[in-house]
Amino acid sequence: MTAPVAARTSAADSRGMTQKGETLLEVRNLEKYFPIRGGLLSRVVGNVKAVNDISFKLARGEVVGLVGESGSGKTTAGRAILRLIEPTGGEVIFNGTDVTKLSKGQMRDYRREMQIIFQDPFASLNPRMTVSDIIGEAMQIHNLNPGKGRIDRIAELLQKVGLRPEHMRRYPHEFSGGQRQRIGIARALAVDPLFIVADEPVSALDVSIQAQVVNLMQDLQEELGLTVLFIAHDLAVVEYICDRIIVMYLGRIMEIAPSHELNNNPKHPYTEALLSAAPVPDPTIKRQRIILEGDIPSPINPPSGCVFRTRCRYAIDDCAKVVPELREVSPNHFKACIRDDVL
Amino acid sequence: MTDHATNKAEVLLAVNGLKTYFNTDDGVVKSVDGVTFHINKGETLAVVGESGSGKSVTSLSIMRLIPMPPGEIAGGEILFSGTNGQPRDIVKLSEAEMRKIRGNDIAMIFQEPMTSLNPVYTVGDQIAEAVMLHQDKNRKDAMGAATDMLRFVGIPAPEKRVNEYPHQMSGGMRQRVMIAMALSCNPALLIADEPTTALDVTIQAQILDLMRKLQKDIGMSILFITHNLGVVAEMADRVVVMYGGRVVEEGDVIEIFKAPRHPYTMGLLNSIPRPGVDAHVPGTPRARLEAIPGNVPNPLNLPPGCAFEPRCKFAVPECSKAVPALEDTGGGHMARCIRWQEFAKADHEVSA
Amino acid sequence: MTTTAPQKKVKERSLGQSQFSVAWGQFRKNRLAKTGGVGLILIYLMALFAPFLAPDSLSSYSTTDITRFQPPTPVHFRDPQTGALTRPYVNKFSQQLNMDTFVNEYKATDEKCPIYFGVRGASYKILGFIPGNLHLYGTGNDQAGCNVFLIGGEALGRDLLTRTLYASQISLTIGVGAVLASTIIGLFMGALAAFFGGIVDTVVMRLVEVISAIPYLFLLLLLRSVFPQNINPIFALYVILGILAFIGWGGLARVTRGQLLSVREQDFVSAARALGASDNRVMWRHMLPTMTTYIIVTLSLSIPGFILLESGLSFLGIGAVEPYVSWGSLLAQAQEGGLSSLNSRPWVLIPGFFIVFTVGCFQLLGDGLRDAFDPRKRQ
Amino acid sequence: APFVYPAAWTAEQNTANKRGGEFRNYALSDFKTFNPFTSAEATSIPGTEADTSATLFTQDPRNNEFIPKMAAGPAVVSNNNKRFVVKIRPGMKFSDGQPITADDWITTWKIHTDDKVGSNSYDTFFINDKPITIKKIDDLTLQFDFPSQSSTALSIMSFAPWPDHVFGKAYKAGGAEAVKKLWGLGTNPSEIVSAGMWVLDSYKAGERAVLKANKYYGDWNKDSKGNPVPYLNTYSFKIVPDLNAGLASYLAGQLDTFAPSKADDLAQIKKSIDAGNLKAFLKANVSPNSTSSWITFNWNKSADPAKQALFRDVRFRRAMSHIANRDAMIKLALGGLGSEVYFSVYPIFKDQTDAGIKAGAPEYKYDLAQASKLLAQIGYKKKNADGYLVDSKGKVLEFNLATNAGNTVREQLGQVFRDEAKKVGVKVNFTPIDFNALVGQLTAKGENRPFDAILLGLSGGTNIWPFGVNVVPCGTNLHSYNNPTDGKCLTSQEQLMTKEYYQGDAELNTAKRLAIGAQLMKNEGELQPVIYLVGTNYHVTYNTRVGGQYTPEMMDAYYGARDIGLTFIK
Amino acid sequence: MIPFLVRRFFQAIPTLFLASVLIFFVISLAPGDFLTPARLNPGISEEQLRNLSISFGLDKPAYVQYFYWMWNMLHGDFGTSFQYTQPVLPVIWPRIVNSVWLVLLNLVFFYAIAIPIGVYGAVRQNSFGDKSINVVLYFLLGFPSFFLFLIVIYFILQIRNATGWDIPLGGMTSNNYDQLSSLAKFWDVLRHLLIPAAVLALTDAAGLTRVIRGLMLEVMRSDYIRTARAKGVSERTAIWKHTFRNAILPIVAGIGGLLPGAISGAGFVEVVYNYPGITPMLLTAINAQDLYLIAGFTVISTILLIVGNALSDILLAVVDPRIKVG
Ligand SMILES: Nc1ncnc2c1ncn2[C@@H]1O[C@H](COP(=O)(O)OP(=O)(O)OP(=O)(O)O)[C@@H](O)[C@H]1O
Ligand SMILES: Nc1ncnc2c1ncn2[C@@H]1O[C@H](COP(=O)(O)OP(=O)(O)OP(=O)(O)O)[C@@H](O)[C@H]1O
Ligand SMILES: [Mg+2]
Ligand SMILES: [Mg+2]
Repeated sequence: MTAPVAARTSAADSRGMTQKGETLLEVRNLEKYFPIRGGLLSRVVGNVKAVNDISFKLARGEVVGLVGESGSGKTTAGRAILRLIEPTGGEVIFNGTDVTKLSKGQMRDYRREMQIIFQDPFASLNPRMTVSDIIGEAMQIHNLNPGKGRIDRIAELLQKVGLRPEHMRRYPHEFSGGQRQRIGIARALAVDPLFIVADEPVSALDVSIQAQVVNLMQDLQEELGLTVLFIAHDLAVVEYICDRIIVMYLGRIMEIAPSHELNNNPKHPYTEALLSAAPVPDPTIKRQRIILEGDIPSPINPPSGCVFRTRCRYAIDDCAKVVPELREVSPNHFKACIRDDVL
Repeated sequence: MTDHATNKAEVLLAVNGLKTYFNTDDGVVKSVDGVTFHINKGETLAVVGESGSGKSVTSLSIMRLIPMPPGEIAGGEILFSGTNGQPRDIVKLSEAEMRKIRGNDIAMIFQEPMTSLNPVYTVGDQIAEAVMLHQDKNRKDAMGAATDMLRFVGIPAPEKRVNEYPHQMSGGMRQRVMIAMALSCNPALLIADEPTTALDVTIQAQILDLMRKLQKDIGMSILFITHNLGVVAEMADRVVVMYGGRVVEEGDVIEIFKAPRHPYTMGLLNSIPRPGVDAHVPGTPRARLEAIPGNVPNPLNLPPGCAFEPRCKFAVPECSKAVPALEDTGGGHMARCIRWQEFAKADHEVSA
Repeated sequence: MTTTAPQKKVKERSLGQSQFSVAWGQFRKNRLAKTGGVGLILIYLMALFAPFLAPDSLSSYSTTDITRFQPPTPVHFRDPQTGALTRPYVNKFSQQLNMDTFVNEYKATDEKCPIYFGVRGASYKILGFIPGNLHLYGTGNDQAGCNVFLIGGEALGRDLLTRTLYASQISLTIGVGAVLASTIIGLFMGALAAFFGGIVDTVVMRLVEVISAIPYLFLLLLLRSVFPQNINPIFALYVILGILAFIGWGGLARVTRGQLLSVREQDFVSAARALGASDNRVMWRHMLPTMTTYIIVTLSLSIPGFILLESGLSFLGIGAVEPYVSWGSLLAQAQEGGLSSLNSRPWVLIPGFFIVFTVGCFQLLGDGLRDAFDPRKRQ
Repeated sequence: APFVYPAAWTAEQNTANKRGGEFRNYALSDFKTFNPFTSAEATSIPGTEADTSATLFTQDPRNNEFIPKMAAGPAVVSNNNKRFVVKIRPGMKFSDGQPITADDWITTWKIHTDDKVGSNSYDTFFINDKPITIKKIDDLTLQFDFPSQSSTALSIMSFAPWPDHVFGKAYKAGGAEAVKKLWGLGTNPSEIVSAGMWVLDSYKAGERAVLKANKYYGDWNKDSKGNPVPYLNTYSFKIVPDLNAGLASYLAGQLDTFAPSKADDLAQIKKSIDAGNLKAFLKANVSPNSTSSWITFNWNKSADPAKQALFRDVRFRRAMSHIANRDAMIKLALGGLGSEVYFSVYPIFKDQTDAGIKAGAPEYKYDLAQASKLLAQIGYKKKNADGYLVDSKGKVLEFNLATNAGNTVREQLGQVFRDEAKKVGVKVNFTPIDFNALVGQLTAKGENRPFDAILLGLSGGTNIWPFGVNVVPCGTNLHSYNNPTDGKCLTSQEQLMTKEYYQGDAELNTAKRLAIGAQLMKNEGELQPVIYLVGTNYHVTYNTRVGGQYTPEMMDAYYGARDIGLTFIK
Repeated sequence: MIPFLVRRFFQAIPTLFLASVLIFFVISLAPGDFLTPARLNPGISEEQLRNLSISFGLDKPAYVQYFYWMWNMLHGDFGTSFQYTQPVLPVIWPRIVNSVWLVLLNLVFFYAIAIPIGVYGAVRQNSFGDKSINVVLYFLLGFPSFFLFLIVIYFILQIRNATGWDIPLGGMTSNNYDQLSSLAKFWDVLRHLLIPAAVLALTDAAGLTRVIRGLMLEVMRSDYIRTARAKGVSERTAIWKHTFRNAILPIVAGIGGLLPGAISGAGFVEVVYNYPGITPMLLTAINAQDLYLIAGFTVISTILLIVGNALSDILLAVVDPRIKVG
């Protein structure tokens, strides 16, 4: 168990170090390969290149969206940043420290500051623990609010996420999906984190409930000044709550831009297609859409060069040659495409 | 309801007062409790609603695929005017007659393309099975038809694919196979129960595009069940909104989106950010979504009055007294709310 | 900020319902399972109080008044002359070997032996330390020929009911003991394999495979032959128990490993790790508890298997040995008589029905538990 | 001239000369070999083929006399009854058609007496460690030389000859090893040659062995009307795992005979017969069986002098005999049918036991009071809290008693003994153990042998001199109570018994031999070296579809119920 | 297919190796060695014992003995049975073949009973028929197989007595087996096998029936069955073509693993029914400490099981296209 003193110091340190707007988290060349074993001796016969050399920065207090099709590596990236899965390569610099280099014990202190909210509100809560156990566990691990104060703090957290303190003694299966997601949020908040990875927190929820959770997250983010990496499928939601958006495809970043900029002025053919594919809830608007051909290729053998070229309507021969680097094409707007002549 | 049957367009399917109940250990679940709507020939009717509001049960009732027990169709009628135009009540058909309708006159595709195909038979076999069942073809011809269908739904190299197993295909491809299977016998009605929910947006766009194209080619009607209002806006001619096992609003798609008359529909429309429009601009204060408070109702424990009353911000004491009637608000637009007139008035004031 | 709408209809509970209480509620609805559970409670109580319930001690018989295979003695409640209700009594029996049919014939005489309740008799110790000499019923005197053999006598003329009751102590504990032991081994090995992975995993899983590849009966016989036959009978029981456990842990280990590996990937475990929980804590607080349901169900479903197996071993002569008896060894003793057991003294098969009953109860209970814990089976 | 089976041997003549058919017997364990020299089972294939049907002499069940069978006539005796010259019946052939000559006996004898072969019959060719020698005079004449005079000489000479052209050849070429390799279970039955009535036809392990009549046997074996013997074509053995399975088969009509041992078996058979399901003959308690159970105490326990002294104390052993409730044992373990036994001579040899009892051989019958008295004399007067006798030092009177696990009857005998002993305060720790281990302990030699007491049984022995050759004399392997390294007797009675044993064995006169036996019994009874308990009775039952059994007065446990040669299917 | 078999073969080697080590060392742990019974035989001389001891390598440490044995086994020599003084393989092979027949027929019955009943139970879930069959099977499940067999034998006897039918009461062949034509031989063996195989299958069928019922119910709830019904297939097609084919997959996968249990289960019956299979001989061999015979039996059964597992894998690959055999 971590010494409480150490935990507090490190927390205090990092809190003091950055101001709003300064870089809190920097991801450099992050990679995660899942080996595929096969054959007689179960040797590694290939790799799923789930996250393939991605780099980006998050400023303190910023909400950044991470979108992309299923299998593009969003979850893997999020978890690798938190070292819930060990990255294969690259650095994750949090508050000036490369957390990928930390030992397990050291890492534990940093866990207080980096939290995660999961997509599936049913799988992410231990069905055998009461709500207070679930939320209290975080405090217990880091020895926060010991004694009577802990219960009060749990009650406070529950209220903060829109539940009632009486719910404390209940078990997760007694809650609806939206309520469970609130519990998950309360758990993440229990340790007073600076940074939260929200992995599709609303995808599994009913439409009418989604807005509740989105609002809640937005309120909390503002109130606590959290830095959030918001992973989602749904571009509309991401655009709505994020300051900036990172678009991923097949383990690589295609484009990074502020929300409105991305929406109004996508620079990458993939972003363009993604935007065009999203249906608009307005029957009066009839758009011409760009329909991508085929499916996302296998991450085991991604296409050479630009991974998107196989489905790109602007692809040229050169696209197969080099992996396009992520370039800043306008202030704060990056894209990984060699063609500047289109879009 | 007969007044709807008098519509100018030809009614293909009319569901009248359908009640489908499930007898569970904890009591009777009234999943569908007096649902009434109709589908005209060639049109796309979207059914939207909360999870558990009875959308799937309604569609399965039309197919008579409700597991019995525990389910039962406790009342109402489902009038289907098949190819001969003579309306028949599906609820009363024998199982053998029903089998002739299934897959032939009414076909269905489901939400989960990954699990909706039998993993141990090739996709060709599965399509050919439907063809052989309804079209008196031998296996070879049926396989030929299956290949044609695969080509028809835009699967590349259908000759090869026809002999592949579902696990060898991606989700989008499987959903195409499902569509191919459903369309293989030229059904008059295609029921699509959330056909794209499990798919990525880019694939969803492909599938929706395909369905629209095919509908144009074949001229069938589609009963389109979905959560996604964007999809509704894109696909539907008319919309039925369900809540707690009942239809709460029904009408032309534009009407529903522009002038909703039920607080649930309004809440639904306001609770989703619209792409492009609601994008966050840095420096500006963040907008808030208008959330519907509370939880999805427990089907075992519906309130006595309006099912939406506990979550409704317009609720008045009368709401909990009795179930409001589905009232015509004009132009085929119906709503099940005692205060719809107030909303209509407010609407006019705002737009005026 | 949004708030949840007050739920009017659902009664508020301040205390949550754990999975177990939900399962319990579910279980209570299952009539068959409840019957099984009650049956088991009764049969275990019977085993616990066997010395009190039994009119006699485990292996007492007389060499002067021989009662070998005496048929069950009917209990009378009415006076034969007056027809009035009397104190229950049995008749005194006389016996004679019929040299024509070679059957030892027992005949009821007119003499009556009244049955008393709560008689003092052979002393015993319940649970090994509560002494007593009170017996539920008996004739209270040692008059020759006055025996209450409710289900008859066995080969040495001992009361079969007494022996069946005592046998239940061993039959019921050896199955449970073996299952518990194999569960502990299985859990431990499975957790070991899942936790350390790599070479430990390979070795454990290979071992499981090897053990399951050898037919269990052969392995049992082989292992039993390692121990000399003339070991202390009670030690022999432990040996059997150990062997049963040894051959039985593989399945559980495999499942434990699989389950733990899959749980390891589950979100709530990730969540705990994200909170900085140590490996230990993750293992004990989050991963192992997921096994409880499975274990409860397997336990209740594999105990009957082990009871059957024990009876099989006793049948082959390597289970409980004199002076200890189990239902299996009682049956084996019955079987030694071959067809005679069935033809002329079918009551010696009664211990078999205790097996059938117990196994049946365990099956019902186990199925009930499985259904109760299975979320798909509930609403 | 052929050997003629006396007509009086059968109660029922085969007047219609029925021939052919099958007699269905059973065996309790799988056969292990077809080789007559390595075979060791009770029922063996070679034994069935020839051991009773192809011998120089055969015993007449009517009067126990030896009559010539393969011998052409009575042996010519000389040299003080130590030399026997026997003429072989001419014209006899093996089943492969080869003539049977003196060489076959010589070879057979040589192989049996080669200790590398490990034949079970090895011992029978020695008297008091001195060999019997056999010489070939000519092709049809044999000369037997005994080291000393023997009452059992004719019996010893009656062993079955095995073909010299098979075994002799192998023995000359490869010695003992070559002989042992011959005629394993894998051998094709057609290669197996027999001089006797039967020859192997087929064998299915675990199921049955089928023997067919040796076609040359009838040439020299005829019934009283001159018809060749055997009448049967086939003699089969169904292999059953235990007697219960055998009984079930018998009741189902699948076997022609069964050896019931318990009252239960008899009751089942009787019931079936009475119900008309089985047409069979049943006669119970035909005679006592030639077997008995006993308890032996180990006199060689140098490591535990107290126990050794106790076991060597004759009063203790007599007390033990008083404890043995033989009546209860018969009723409980044998189901009521059996005989009490007090001597090593089986009750079936009634002439001998009667003579012994007349001569004053004592029977220490069940009498707990007497047992207590004797134990008190030894010094066990007080009982402790548990009710066990203790000596002056407070040591409990206790000993271990072992028997072989799996034998229900013996386990029950032991239990009865233990429970009766408890009544007088003797603590008997009774444990059934593995048979092989038990025999190992019993036959161990030395000053400190590994057991206290063993409950076991013996069977076998001849009706000529019904004392065990390896039981009575000191130093033999079943002299189980006292077997020190040097094999010396410990008591004068043992010495006397050993002397009387050899004396009786050498005595050719029956009456005199009985008298010697009676003295031996008296000595043995007084010494009580072994506590004899009970013996089962012999019962006869067979399916009435077969005929040709002995007359009822001829049937007994020793001769059985029929001669298979005269058996026929009705 | 071929590479799959090769891989299976190589994967089986360590299992077989470990199993043989386990078997051998368990046997060597037993008190005494296989010459112990021989020492009690007065007919065997000291010298002979010594020769035997050397020729079987018994004077060497256990691991050396193991390698002797292993080495010989690789050459097809399983050692010499002491009881039979013959090479082990010819002694045990017929027994193994006999047991395999029994087990195979038992399995046929097992599935023939369990599959229809299980499917019926799922299709008519909770109907009276479903429940009553379940009760009967539950009841049978509680019976130790040997106990049930005693009762069955008793009833056969009664039937025989009552009707005079020649129902076999044990064993594997009739007395006149050798005289029969090959077809009659086949029938004769089958007649003997029928009852033990069927009764054994009955006692165990409850478990599988419930598994099949559960699997069927699960598959019947699955989306693709709904799809099939939506196509308008008949009830029969939906059940047998679509549901059953998928429901048996786990069972096919488990066939191989079932064999050890089946062989053991059959063992009890072999003993009661006096069937010349492995177990009765094994029991005697253990009493006689016939080391090589025991080891031979165990190793060969283990090999059989590994082969069985491989077969069931192949079978599974045949019925389940998702499994790649390559
Ligand atoms: N543990 C793992 N082992 C092997 N491959 C994995 C593993 N986890 C993820 N992958 C693969 O890595 C790729 C990226 O997966 P990831 O879950 O990060 O995608 P995602 O963008 O989060 O998708 P989704 O939108 O479906 O959640 C996928 O192809 C996936 O199959
Ligand atoms: N087999 C069944 N047994 C019991 N209740 C059922 C069964 N099938 C459906 N229900 C109940 O009927 C109600 C309506 O379910 P239905 O599947 O129609 O909802 P839905 O509108 O399709 O929801 P979703 O959007 O989640 O698909 C639910 O409350 C559900 O619990
Ligand atoms: Mg993801
Ligand atoms: Mg649905």
